[in-house]
Amino acid sequence: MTQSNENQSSVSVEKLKWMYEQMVKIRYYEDQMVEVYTEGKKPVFNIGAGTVPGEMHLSTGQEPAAVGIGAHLKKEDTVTSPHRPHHHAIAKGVDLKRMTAEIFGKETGLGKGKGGHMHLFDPEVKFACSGIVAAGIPHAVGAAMAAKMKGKDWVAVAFIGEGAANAGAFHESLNLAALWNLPLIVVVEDNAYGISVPKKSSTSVDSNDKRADAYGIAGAYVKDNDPIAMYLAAEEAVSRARNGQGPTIIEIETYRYLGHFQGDPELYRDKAEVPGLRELDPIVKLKEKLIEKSTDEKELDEMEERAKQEVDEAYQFARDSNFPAPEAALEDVFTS
Amino acid sequence: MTQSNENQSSVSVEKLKWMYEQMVKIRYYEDQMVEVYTEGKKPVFNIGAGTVPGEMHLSTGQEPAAVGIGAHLKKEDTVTSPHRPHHHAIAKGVDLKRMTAEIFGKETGLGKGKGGHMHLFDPEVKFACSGIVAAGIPHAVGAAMAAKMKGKDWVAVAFIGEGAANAGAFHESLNLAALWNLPLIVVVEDNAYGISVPKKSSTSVDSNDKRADAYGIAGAYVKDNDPIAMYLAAEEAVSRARNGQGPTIIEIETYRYLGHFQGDPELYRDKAEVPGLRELDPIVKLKEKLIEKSTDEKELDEMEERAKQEVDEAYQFARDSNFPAPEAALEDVFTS
Amino acid sequence: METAKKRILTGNKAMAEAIALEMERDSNVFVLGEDVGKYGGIFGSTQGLIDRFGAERVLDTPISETAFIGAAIGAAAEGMRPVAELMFVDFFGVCMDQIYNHMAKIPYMSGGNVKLPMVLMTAVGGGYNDAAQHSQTLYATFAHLPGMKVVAPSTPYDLKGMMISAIRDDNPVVFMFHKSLQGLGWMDQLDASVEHVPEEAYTVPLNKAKVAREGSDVTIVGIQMMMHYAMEAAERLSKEDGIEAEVVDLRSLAPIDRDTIVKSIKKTSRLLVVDEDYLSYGMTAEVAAIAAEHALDELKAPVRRLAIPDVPIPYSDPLENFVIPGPERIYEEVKKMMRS
Amino acid sequence: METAKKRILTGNKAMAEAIALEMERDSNVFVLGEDVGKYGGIFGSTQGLIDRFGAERVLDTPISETAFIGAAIGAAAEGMRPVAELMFVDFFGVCMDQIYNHMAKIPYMSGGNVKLPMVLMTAVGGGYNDAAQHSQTLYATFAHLPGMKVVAPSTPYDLKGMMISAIRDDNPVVFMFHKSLQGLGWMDQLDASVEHVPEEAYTVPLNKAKVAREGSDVTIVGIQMMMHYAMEAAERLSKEDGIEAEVVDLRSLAPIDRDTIVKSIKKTSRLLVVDEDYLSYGMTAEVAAIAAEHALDELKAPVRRLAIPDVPIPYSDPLENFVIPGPERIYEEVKKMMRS
Ligand SMILES: Cc1ncc(C[n+]2csc(CCOP(=O)(O)OP(=O)(O)O)c2C)c(N)n1
Ligand SMILES: Cc1ncc(C[n+]2csc(CCOP(=O)(O)OP(=O)(O)O)c2C)c(N)n1
Ligand SMILES: [Mg+2]
Ligand SMILES: [Mg+2]
Repeated sequence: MTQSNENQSSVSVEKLKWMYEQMVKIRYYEDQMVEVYTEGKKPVFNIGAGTVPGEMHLSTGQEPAAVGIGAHLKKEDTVTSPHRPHHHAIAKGVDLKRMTAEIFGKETGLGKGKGGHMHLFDPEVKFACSGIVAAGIPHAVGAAMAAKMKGKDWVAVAFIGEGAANAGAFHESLNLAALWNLPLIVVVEDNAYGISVPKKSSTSVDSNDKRADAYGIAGAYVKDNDPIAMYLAAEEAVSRARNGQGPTIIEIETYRYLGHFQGDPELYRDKAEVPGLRELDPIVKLKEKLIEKSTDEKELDEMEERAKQEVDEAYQFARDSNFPAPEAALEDVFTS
Repeated sequence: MTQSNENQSSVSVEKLKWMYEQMVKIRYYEDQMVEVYTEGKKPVFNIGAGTVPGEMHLSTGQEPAAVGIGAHLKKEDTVTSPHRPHHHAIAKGVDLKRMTAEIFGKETGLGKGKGGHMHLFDPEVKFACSGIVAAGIPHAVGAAMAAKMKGKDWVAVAFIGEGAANAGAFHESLNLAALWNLPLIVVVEDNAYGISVPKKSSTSVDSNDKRADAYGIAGAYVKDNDPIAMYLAAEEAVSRARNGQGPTIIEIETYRYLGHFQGDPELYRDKAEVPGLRELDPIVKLKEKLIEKSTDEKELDEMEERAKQEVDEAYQFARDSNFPAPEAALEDVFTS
Repeated sequence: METAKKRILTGNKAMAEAIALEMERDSNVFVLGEDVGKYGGIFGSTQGLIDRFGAERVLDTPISETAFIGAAIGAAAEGMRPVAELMFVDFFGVCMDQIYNHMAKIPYMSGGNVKLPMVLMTAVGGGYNDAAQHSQTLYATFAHLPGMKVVAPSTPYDLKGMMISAIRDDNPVVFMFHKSLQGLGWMDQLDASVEHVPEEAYTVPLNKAKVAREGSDVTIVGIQMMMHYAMEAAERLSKEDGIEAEVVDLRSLAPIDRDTIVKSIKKTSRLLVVDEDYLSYGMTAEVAAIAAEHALDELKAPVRRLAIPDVPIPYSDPLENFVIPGPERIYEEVKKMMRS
Repeated sequence: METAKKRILTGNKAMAEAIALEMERDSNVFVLGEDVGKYGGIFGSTQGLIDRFGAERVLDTPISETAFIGAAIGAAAEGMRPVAELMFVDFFGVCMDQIYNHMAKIPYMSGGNVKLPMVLMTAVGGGYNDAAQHSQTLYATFAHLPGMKVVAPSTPYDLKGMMISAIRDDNPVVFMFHKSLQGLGWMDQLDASVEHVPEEAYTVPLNKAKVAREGSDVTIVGIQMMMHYAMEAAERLSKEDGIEAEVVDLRSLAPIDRDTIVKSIKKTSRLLVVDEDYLSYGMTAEVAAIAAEHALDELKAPVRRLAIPDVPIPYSDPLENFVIPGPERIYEEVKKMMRS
């Protein structure tokens, strides 16, 4: 089912503001990362060089999925995320300093520099991500199981890309979660591509919410990268999950402004595509909506400032931190 | 969609006879196997002892699925089958002597004794099976791809149990086949159990034809273990595939008269269940139908005799054949 | 020892007893896998558990190894202590990503901040004509990949003690049990598969090999069935040839107990490694390499290795017997070695 | 040799050229995998192929490795000759069942009646901070399991010649190419990743190691990056210390070329094995075991092994550098060895 515009006005301004601030923070975080990532990679791009080496998958443009659902989650709820995790992490309240330090490979990082950008784990807010497509879904199933076994109303959200919905793990996990009636929500971010492969070349149905019937569960579709529609779809899904009514698949149409990873030549898509998408920017739209709802522009400015400052501090923290000692590589394989 | 009784009369008597003879052959083959399998396993059952050691999964009661579709297949069509393969093999026209010799571990076997009952390969009629649940589906996808690439109207049929429909390979294969519009048919034999686990404890939907929508393909459901309904569903599916109209999922409600494997204590099901199922026997019913259609009973007797004789000869061939030389174990890893 | 005090248990009952004790002790422990409920595990590893602990703690799963092993990971991250069963180790390929990229790596990638206290138990081994997809041990496949403890106990006593250790361990443990050592009524009845097992909970370390037989002339390193076959061969060598073989039961594949291996080689100066896994890049290679690194000067004869000769496991009896080492072959190898 | 005749190709172009030549030669050859079409393979292995051969023969797949590798198996059984790409070897766990229980075993289980002429190509290696799930080589994981030829060429010349051999081979071949040796514009630019490659089709055998540098004092066995690092170390040893190392480029992991290894050890009496895979149960173990079996008496010093020290590959630069052996460490190991 597609969220109609009628319900949109039911969302409180407080929630809209929260989403706005998070979106700004995510956007600014990723914008900074674009810059930082190129440090040390000029004049010749070299993936293994610079301040932040390795692959870098940014979520610029995909903020609505993360904040629309994040607005309904508490600390005890679990989020698993794939290779493109920053927006989910930020919306879940992951420690931004330690997250950034991890991406910088510093010893103060979430994983003491062992994990990196695709492997951010913050057990404090129950966030995890992974570089293997679709692999986080079963982990969310397990978190949902644990919640049920412990008699808690906690939910688990697995974020995946539309490409991941064709992996076996998707099917197995949803069948299991449906069967055991678990508080699981799978959010499919349809950003139109899996690396270079367009959705129509990877997916035999229009949208993955249509696959919900294959498990006898609920499905919802959010179009136009709309954070408010996402908020509403998530609201239903989360309350369904908390109330023991089982899993939901939500697919959201979203936009990938950047390449699959930084350095992607993007020869597979039209040069005009991204500028077109950027004109539909969800942050701009939400700001307009907030102003429409007579939010003080100054307040918005303050929110933006606060968000940016938090991000700036996180980057500074990362820069200021030390690299781990080389021999630390031998630690943490096993706990004792 | 479920096959209605109206179309049933459209099936030619010749086809009904073919199916009847095959079903008799399969039933008799499996009945003999029950006996042979216990040879050397008395007084104490020992899985590794006797004429035919190792696991043994028999298809007694599940004949309709195999013959209903087999009636539409030609030599060039591919069939992949799982750990319970005899009925599919027989209906596909696998060399019965060499198949039996393989099960006996003899050098005249299809695989020179290397494969065994779960690993029967007859490239002459394009039959293969496997002991890994759901793993044959992708192979059928590949055969279907090859047919398409070669410009042939050949189809590929993957038989699986209802338990296998919850494996990732099911989902990945159907999405791929749908996407590439391949001549694939997946037949789900719902015999109510995956080993000891009843369908309702493994599957989040009533029947797997309902999962067809998740791939935008056709689905059909055959109830009551009815070979004629299966024939009709298969007819549609095969013609769809041959005409470039893509894959189909057919689920058939079928009956497993025996344990999951021979030696299964079957403590997980009611003792009365199997006798009840046996009263609905599809072979008996088809015989009645043929007599109804004024088939000469003598002709039916002859068919039965012929089928049994073929089976007896196959077993005799297997018995008379030699075991491979031990050192032959080192051959056939690579072809040169 | 008084016979009256003996509790003769089969391997599978020793395992199930260990799990039951831990389920009683810690409500976070639960079991999931295919046919672990009413069926009690195809190889009896969970026998009786559902009756005692109910379907909420002993969960039959769909045939979805990626989902349920992945779910065990997710639950372990939340502080549960799942014991997941992969019915046959041969099926690892449908779920190895969860096992290896996640179960084994998350603790490390998180810098130790996420613990995964879970056991992945799985049946290994051939010898009963179950053919290429149901007869492997894959010892080295698991032991090669860091981040998991990988154990393979050879006796009911160790099955119980190491299962208890595995469940209590805060790290992921792959627990391989050998089908033939479960003492099941429908397989070969081996003496080695039954023995006295104490009633109470006890632990056996997950990182120590055991000298199963002392000897002075040659060291034979093996695990599970090959260790038992080595014992048989050793008895015959002693009786018929006056050769005293020292038999090392590796028990733990990862971490491997280098010290015990090296100590034994230094004592005997000869090494034969026997394995029910494939030869190349297998356990025999690792143990031989340890010898070449740490006991080279003590070796009086070239190291010998006996294992599945790099072929899939064939179905037919004469073929399978040819590829899986047995006591005879071990005996012969030692005799050849003593000559050189 | 005239410079004018040189065709300097990067590793990836050499590979893509090999595939193109075979696609031209045999209409049964086709390519499938993720991003092998317009993108040309994430590591350039299929660059330009879609433009020449079209989307019917160069197929972008969904992220469904089990389905498309399984489909390649099914198509190969029908006489097609698929070249399937598993983007990173690290993803093996989502599809290892198809690779190992089917691709590798069907020919054997069918008694040789089904042939599977297919290539599974996959990118291996770390060193560019791609962390634990994208940096492995997993050489031994594949080489341990029988039924597949497993090769890992180290030079553009071999990449082309071995790819042609692999496609023409009637057996399943796992073709591992090292990311750093593809000569890609966006990675480290290594001299080793570009060289003269003849235009025409030629083959390089899939079962022969190559002595990349002759020497008399010590044998260093390596493959791909470790072979190149060994060459660097060898030059330095020669210049600074007058030590002449013989460097063996293994090239083929399975079957392994025992003869070349043993011959070299017999010549030098010292062995160092270097590997970008995990230490235990790895290639270093297999090569060391071969030495202990076949050249024990010739060894003047304990065998040494250098490999990833049984930890997942960490992300951060100092950590990754610490665990992946480099020329320095190889140099030092040899120096230590020469002292003993
Ligand atoms: C099992 C597996 N296969 C392939 C990859 C390589 N890979 C990484 S991201 C990606 C595309 C993912 O597409 P999608 O799920 O749509 O997420 P997006 O990148 O668009 O956010 C691929 C193929 C992987 N990491 N894991
Ligand atoms: C990947 C995998 N998991 C588990 C098994 C063990 N196993 C063999 S048959 C079977 C049950 C299959 O059930 P179903 O698909 O319904 O087929 P049926 O036996 O009823 O014909 C199981 C779990 C296997 N062979 N492969
Ligand atoms: Mg996408
Ligand atoms: Mg079934």
